[in-house]
Amino acid sequence: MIDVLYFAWVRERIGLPREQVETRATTVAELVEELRAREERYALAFADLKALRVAVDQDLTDFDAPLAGAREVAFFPPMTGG
Amino acid sequence: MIDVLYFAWVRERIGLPREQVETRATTVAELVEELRAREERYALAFADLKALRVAVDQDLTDFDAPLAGAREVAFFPPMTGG
Amino acid sequence: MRIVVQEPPFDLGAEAAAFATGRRDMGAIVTFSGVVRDDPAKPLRQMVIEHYPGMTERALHKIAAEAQARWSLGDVLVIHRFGAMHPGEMIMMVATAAKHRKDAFEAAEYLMDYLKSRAPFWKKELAADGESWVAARDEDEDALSRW
Amino acid sequence: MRIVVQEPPFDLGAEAAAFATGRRDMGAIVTFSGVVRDDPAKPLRQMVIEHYPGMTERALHKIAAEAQARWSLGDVLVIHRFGAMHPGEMIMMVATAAKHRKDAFEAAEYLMDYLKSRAPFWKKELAADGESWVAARDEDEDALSRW
Repeated sequence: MIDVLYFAWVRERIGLPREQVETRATTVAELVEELRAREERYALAFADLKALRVAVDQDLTDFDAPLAGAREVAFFPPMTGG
Repeated sequence: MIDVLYFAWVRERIGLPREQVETRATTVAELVEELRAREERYALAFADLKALRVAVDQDLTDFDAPLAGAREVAFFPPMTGG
Repeated sequence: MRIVVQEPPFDLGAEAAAFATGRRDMGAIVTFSGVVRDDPAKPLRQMVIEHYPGMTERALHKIAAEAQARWSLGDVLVIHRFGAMHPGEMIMMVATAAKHRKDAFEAAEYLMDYLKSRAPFWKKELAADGESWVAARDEDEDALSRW
Repeated sequence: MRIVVQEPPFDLGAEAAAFATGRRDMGAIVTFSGVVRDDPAKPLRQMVIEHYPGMTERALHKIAAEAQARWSLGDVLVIHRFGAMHPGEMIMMVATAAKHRKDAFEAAEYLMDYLKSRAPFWKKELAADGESWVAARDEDEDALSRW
């Protein structure tokens, strides 16, 4: 089980801020494939990975990052703070 | 007649902050020559022109600047504000 | 180092004064503050900032620690708000103290550049004609390449 | 634009807050403040700043106007003290307001670089072992070449 979090328009498209996901994905990219296959709203949210960023256990990383031992994965658009 | 002002260590070496000078100098450099010839303390203050800056009528300028029409000439070391 | 992530407004004057007071060993203090800007052509009703609790503080600490490693700094302050705010309200501030102005300026610009595109905040603009997420600007990403 | 040359202390917090307040059209505010720094190896009793009344205000206006011509600025503030001050006291501050942070940062750095070596102020340090005029630093003169 892994906590999956969504922020900004990713959260709005998927329709929830976080959920627990039962997965056997070994990388972020594999997890994205599983999510995409779920429902149209996931497919839409993950349509363009170049428009998304990902953090594993609260550290920014890449889509090919391994998920071994990860407790929390977050998906969101590029940040716009400041 | 022209007002001549001195600041910082130039003022201290010459021993006064300002004086009125009767001069026929047509450039700052000529005025410096006249002042140097006056007394040892002037010669000392003006010993190294590279260590000095000059303003004519409150605008920074060079030692070869003309004095025609000038009311106020000031000599001082490089500025250290901020 | 002080990192604050909060919803309520902060007092720029009081924060700047407290940060600068009594720094006998630091000659240069730089502050940057960001204000919710209103475009007269497209009046803004509100700006809402979403963030990622936990990761936000972690990312800001990392950015501030990196600034302290790169420049000789006496102190670093970062305050960033989340939630709803109106045009004219202060969104965030950073402050740096250093012996020399070059370090204080560069570190503040570094903090801002990284905070803009590496700290998990997202801005949404609520205007009369609807709401929209602010898009990241290529130049903000490009700004990182100079460090 | 506001240029102030004065002997008494000023209130950085109040000045920064007043400068930043209600700038709905300006997203970025940068302040720089300079503090009398004390070197533990050579404790400073006092710093005395001499200036050239008349020319000082003129030079600061010229520098601020040049900054406004070069960058898109909403406002510029310069406050510089003269006379005697103790370690830890604020010597001066500049503030810039702009739509974008790059303009606000660059203009503040420009103001500081020019103010350092083109505004008629001279610093004298009074220490236990005597007094001495602060020498201009080559790097301050070199800093002008980037603009």
